[in-house]
Amino acid sequence: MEAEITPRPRVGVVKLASCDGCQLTLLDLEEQLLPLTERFELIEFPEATSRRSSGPYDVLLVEGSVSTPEQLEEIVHLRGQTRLLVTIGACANAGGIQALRNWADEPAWRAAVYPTPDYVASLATSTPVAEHVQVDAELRGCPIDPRQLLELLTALRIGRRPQLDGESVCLECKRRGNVCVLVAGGQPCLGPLTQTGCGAICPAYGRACYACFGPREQANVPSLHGWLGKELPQVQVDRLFAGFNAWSTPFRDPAERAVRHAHGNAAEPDAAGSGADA
Amino acid sequence: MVIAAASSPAFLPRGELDRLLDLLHDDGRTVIGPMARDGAIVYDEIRSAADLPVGWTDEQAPGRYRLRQVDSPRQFNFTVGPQGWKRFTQPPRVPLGTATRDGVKVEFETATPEPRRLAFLGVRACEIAALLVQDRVLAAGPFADDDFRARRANALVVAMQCTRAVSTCFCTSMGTGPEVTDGYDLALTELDDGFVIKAGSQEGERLLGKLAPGKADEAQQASVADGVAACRASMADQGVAAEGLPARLMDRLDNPRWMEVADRCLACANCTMVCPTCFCTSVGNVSDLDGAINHTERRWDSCFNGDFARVAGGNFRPRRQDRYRQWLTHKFATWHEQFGTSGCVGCGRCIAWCPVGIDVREELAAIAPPYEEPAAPPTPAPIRGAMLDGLSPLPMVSYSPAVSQPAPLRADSSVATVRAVAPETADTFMLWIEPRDAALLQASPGQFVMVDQPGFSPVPISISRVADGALWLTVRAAGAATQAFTSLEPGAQVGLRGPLGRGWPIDRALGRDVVIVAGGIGLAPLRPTIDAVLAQRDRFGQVLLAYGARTPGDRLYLKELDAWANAGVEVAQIVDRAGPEWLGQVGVVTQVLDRRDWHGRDAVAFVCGPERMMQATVSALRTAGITRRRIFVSMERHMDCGIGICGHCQIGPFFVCRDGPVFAVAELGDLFGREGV
Amino acid sequence: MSIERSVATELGTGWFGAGLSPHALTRLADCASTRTYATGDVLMREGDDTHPFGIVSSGRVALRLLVPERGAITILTVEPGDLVGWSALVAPYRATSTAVAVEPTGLLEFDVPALRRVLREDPPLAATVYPRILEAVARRLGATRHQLLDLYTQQAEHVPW
Amino acid sequence: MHESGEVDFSVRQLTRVEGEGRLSLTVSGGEVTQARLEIFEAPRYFERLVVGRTPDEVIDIVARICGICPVAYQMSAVHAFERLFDVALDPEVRRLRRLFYCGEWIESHALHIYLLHAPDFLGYPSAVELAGDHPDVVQRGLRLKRLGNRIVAILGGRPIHPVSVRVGGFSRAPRRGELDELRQALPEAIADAQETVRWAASLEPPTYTREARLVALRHPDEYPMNDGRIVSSDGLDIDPPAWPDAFEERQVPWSNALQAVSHDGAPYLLGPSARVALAGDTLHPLAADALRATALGGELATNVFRSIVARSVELLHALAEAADIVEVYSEPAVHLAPWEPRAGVAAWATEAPRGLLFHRYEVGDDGLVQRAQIVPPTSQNQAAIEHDLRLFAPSVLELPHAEATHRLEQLIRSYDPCISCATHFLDLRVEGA
Repeated sequence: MEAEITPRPRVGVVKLASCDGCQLTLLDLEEQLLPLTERFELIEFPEATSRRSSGPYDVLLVEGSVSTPEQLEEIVHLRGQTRLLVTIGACANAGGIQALRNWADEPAWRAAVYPTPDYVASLATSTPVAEHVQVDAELRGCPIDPRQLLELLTALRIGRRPQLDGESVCLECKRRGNVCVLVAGGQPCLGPLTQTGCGAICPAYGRACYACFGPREQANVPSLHGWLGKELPQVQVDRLFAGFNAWSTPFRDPAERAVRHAHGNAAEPDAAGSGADA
Repeated sequence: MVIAAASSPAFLPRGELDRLLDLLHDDGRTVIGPMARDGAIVYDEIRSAADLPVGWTDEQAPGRYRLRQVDSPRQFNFTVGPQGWKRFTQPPRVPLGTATRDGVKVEFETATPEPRRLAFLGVRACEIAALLVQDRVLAAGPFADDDFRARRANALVVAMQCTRAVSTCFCTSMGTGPEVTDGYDLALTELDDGFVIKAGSQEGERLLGKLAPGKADEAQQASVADGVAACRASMADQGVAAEGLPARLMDRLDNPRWMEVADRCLACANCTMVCPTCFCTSVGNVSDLDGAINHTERRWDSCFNGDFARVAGGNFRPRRQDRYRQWLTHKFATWHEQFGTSGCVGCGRCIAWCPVGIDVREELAAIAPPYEEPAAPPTPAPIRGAMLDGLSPLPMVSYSPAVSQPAPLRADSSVATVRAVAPETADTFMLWIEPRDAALLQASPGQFVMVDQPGFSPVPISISRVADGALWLTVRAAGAATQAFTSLEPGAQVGLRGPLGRGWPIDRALGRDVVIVAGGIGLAPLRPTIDAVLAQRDRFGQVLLAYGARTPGDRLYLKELDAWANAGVEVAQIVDRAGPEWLGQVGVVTQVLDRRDWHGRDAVAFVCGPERMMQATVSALRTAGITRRRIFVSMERHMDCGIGICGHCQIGPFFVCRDGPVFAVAELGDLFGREGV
Repeated sequence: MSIERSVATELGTGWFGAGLSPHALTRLADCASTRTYATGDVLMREGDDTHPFGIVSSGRVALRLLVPERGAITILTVEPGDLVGWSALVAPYRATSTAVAVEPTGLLEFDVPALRRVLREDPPLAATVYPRILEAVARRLGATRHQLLDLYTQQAEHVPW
Repeated sequence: MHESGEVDFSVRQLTRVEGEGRLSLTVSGGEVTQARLEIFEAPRYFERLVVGRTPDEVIDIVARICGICPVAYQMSAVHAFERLFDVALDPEVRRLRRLFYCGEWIESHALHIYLLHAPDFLGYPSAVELAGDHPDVVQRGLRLKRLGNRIVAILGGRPIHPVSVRVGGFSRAPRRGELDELRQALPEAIADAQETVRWAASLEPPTYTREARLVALRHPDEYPMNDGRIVSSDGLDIDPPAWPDAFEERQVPWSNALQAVSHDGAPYLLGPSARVALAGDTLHPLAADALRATALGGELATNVFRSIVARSVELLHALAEAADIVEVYSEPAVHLAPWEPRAGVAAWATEAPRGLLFHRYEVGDDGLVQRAQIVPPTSQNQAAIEHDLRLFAPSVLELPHAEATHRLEQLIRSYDPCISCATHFLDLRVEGA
């Protein structure tokens, strides 16, 4: 009923460097999908429709990190086309797993993957959207959580503040009745440092949280790092942070140590690389 | 009867434990008991004794918990696991109700609890203590939680005395164990070949009668005594100096150790989640796409969360050290004042399940060690009802302390209709609403209401006047919910809950000079006092209203300010800054009080405004001769949900929404104006 | 004679003169005179090298600063009993703001050169007068600090839409 | 009709595929002189990202290569490592792995059939508009897709980038009761899938036939997913780790994705059509019957536009097999088998929804990956797509521009290309003789 009387916000969904998983989450809303299209006008969503629009948008959902010169131009242009810009997922929020290259010698990496590196245009870094343009809201996760996506759209429609908690994963883990995999299992779990929203999936499935929702407010990385370091070698603890949110400020130091340890910092002799080893 | 039975324990052979379970099942009870799962002892449904964790035992240390198989027939050969019985008495998620909106119409439907009949099997002494603490917190007084009451009433307690302790146990020092003394229906103690069992209630008696076990012989009773004694002895060196701890702790609010522990604390909230007495909650909204149907649920929250203390006036505990201090001081100190007991039962869960092994026993020893002889007297904690001292009561508006000011725990708003909305200043507006239930008009000055729009979190708003069948609310459009008020049309419905809280003690001001100091929108909750004074002006002495605002344009109730001046109130207005067109005073509100003198005069002061303004005002008033017991402040900016037990609005021993928002400065003691409390 | 006495009496009644010895009161009165300003009269302008110093006995004086584009902003008003022009006694003796009478205002005004001389010559007197001036200035400072905090503004929570 | 010389057709970015690509096609005097599928994937260097990581970390990382088929990446990787480390899987775990893969096939195939591909045949810009006229069709697709997601979520915690796959099994195996939901939903879903096959077969494809070299896994007694040997329509039959012996990757200037071809440079075709053609005899009886009923058996391999039928048949197969698995499922004795890392080469290939997915890792003594090679199905299909475009283009050049480009897009979509890459255009440029 509301759907008719209020004008439908014009929504765009675009991607930069990413796996498409976060925008797929929109299609994964399944039974909500068609009701949503009655209330929001999907004017740009290349993965789902051939109907196109270059804006202007009321809301633009941006997936993926900025990792090529074209993407840098594109995101600046898109910011000008939209009233609200919402980044969805670890790539857009924190640079994604591909941000590990930010500490490595990118040309060497390119050479290692591509026999003829010159064919490939790429920035030396993979960076969050917010490092380049203003971001109005972000959905965390690798991938984002469908309930949070729905809450964001609902809040947008009702005009309330989206209920996206900043608490640690531990609260939801305990509410679910999981047994702590860190205290009882000795697994190196990042849940205490990680922003909630996933529903504490990993501990519920018997494994340690790997922080795919990124660091929560005031994440006390040094403390947990030090504690885990009592049982594990430092490089192993560092590697925990070299994941899908490695480039997020609180995780940077350990992540950088991990990358440098794994790759050194110069082009390696074997860099002619696996791409060509057939 | 109970006594007799308790004094003559019986013996239940291990093989017959199922008979007890069958009895409980026959009573239509679901039995919840210990199970070994995912590397820990958890509480879950027990269908038969076979489900019990035979031969499992636990090892616990700060930040570490391990289960180990040992060659033993025992089924309860362990201490407490991660989960308390809180899980079943105050579940992680409880549906509160449904708020629906259809055009301008709204409806609120409150969920009614229908708990299962449960039997808790294997409740340890410390856990019984925790249940009794919950009773005081959630079931005692007018702020009782119906959901908790119902669940608790439906749960039978089968206790299990401890005959072994782990390194994290400290029940002995908290005086809660290992002996099971009360609060149980049946109490068992495990021996290798069975259980010594006794009844502790009529229901326990009845069950024991049906079970008809043989009498426990001397040897069996002796080994129970020995086992429990050995358990107690093993905890000798791992306790807390609980004697006088509350005063010591409140005396050490500035100990640098708070910062040191904050460097280790992850603020992950695990300690509060596993704590069997931590009760803080938050209310969440799940709305359909149109915000037409909104389900509200209450879920476990924690004072360690960054936004936990984000209330009407902002975030009052932004730093980790503030949050850790809040938790520890509440648990071990202010809890006593609030509920007449410690919040800690010594189960040690917060120690074992802290991901970085922070040990409260160590922190307490470092932060609040026993005083060196000669004992330095701790500064007395704030006195309840201090505000009444030195003020002879005169009957008029009955001034009611919090406890006789019941507020519902459930978010059951009643419907009210918007009569009008009108802008008051650039960022504030007036909202007139008519409650369907006239009882909501019975508000005393200084009280507030929760205004509830389906799909939004309810907003606490001080009542700025009650007149011609409507509540007059002055609202600052600061957030999404308040912003949404501005678009309400006359005739639109909202939810309303209240009036809540303790208002201004106007009756204490009868026959005395009255000093009213308001800052900015702080004038709103004070307007009813001015109305009340003017209603019988002759019964008060001199009345001064000192009103400070940011600029002339930010002043509320312009016309009324003049009217009051003409009606016998000295109205002194002062603004922070103004253009040349303003000929009135410029400066801070305290300048109005400078060089005034109430020494030897019988005066009472009512103050409301931003914290810093209230602090400056209070010191100015004290300089001018009004004592802290006669200066009343409204901490309305601390208010959040008005549920009375969620914990968000807590200041020291007070929940602002039910003990306040109005306090005598003497009540707040040195918590008034302190950072991060 | 009678004028001086009335001046001395007036001095004695306000907080500034309260507790001063008769000797002190007379010496101060000797270099003080009453004066009235009409609404709108300017007592001093920001930066004036010589300007009056006195005690407001009635009315109200607004202290203003000129802010480009925003015009004259009143940052403080001086009420009866308060000092105006204290900068006349403190180097560099330059007016720190523009003072305008916003009501018909009575001022117990000192002959500044004379007052400075008296204070120089009579250390005991100076020792009782300066603390009073300091108190007034300190009170202004306190007030200004609170104004700086801009207490009554509350930033709205960030809602992206 | 283009006597006026150079005529420039262009349509905006290729849509309704996962990721984006550009095609440039040059025709001179009616001759297609160039047909390129240009993939401008912003390189994410996964082969480097996994260097210095443990096998379990690799499983989490490679899933992020593709949000549509993360399970496939986890499966190829986990099987490669388990083979190198000689991990003996509990038979129930092996079944769970198949159920897991079924879930992804269902979700991915339903997504492509109903939301991406069907609008081509029925003439709509997207499933949203399609739903306007044929709500029942789209609802059926969403129901099927949802069930696929549920299967992956129940086993792996969430449908995208599930978390439970570990070397040695799963970090957690579902209790039998947790599969009840599936037991109840599957029968209706199977009926939906049977209807899907009938409906897909009724969609009129453009007429276009060609013989292609088909490659797929083949297993004697199960439809190819995680296990079997690599076979081809021209007699190839090798162990998956031997993939490099038969194929190679080459780089072309116009694509950020390496193209895989036979050593002789010949393109080959992967995916549902190839699997049905090479392993149709191992289809679930229900799927085999449905396929027979369409009487399109042969055409599936020769008309790429018919891939939607092959995909539907596999959708039905996955649901039917899932139903069989949940029926007999009991919790595995060991859901996570112990293992010791060992230096050597871990290589395996599994059947992603879009075709053969080959992984190869060189593991050091420390158990960490030193080098990696990942060959996704789409990079193997690229050459075949270009080959098809070359053959198909002439037949559409005389059509109205919109129709011509639509046909070309449809041809590419028929491959269900999965190219997580940056935004570019499909340009159709025709130069007169």
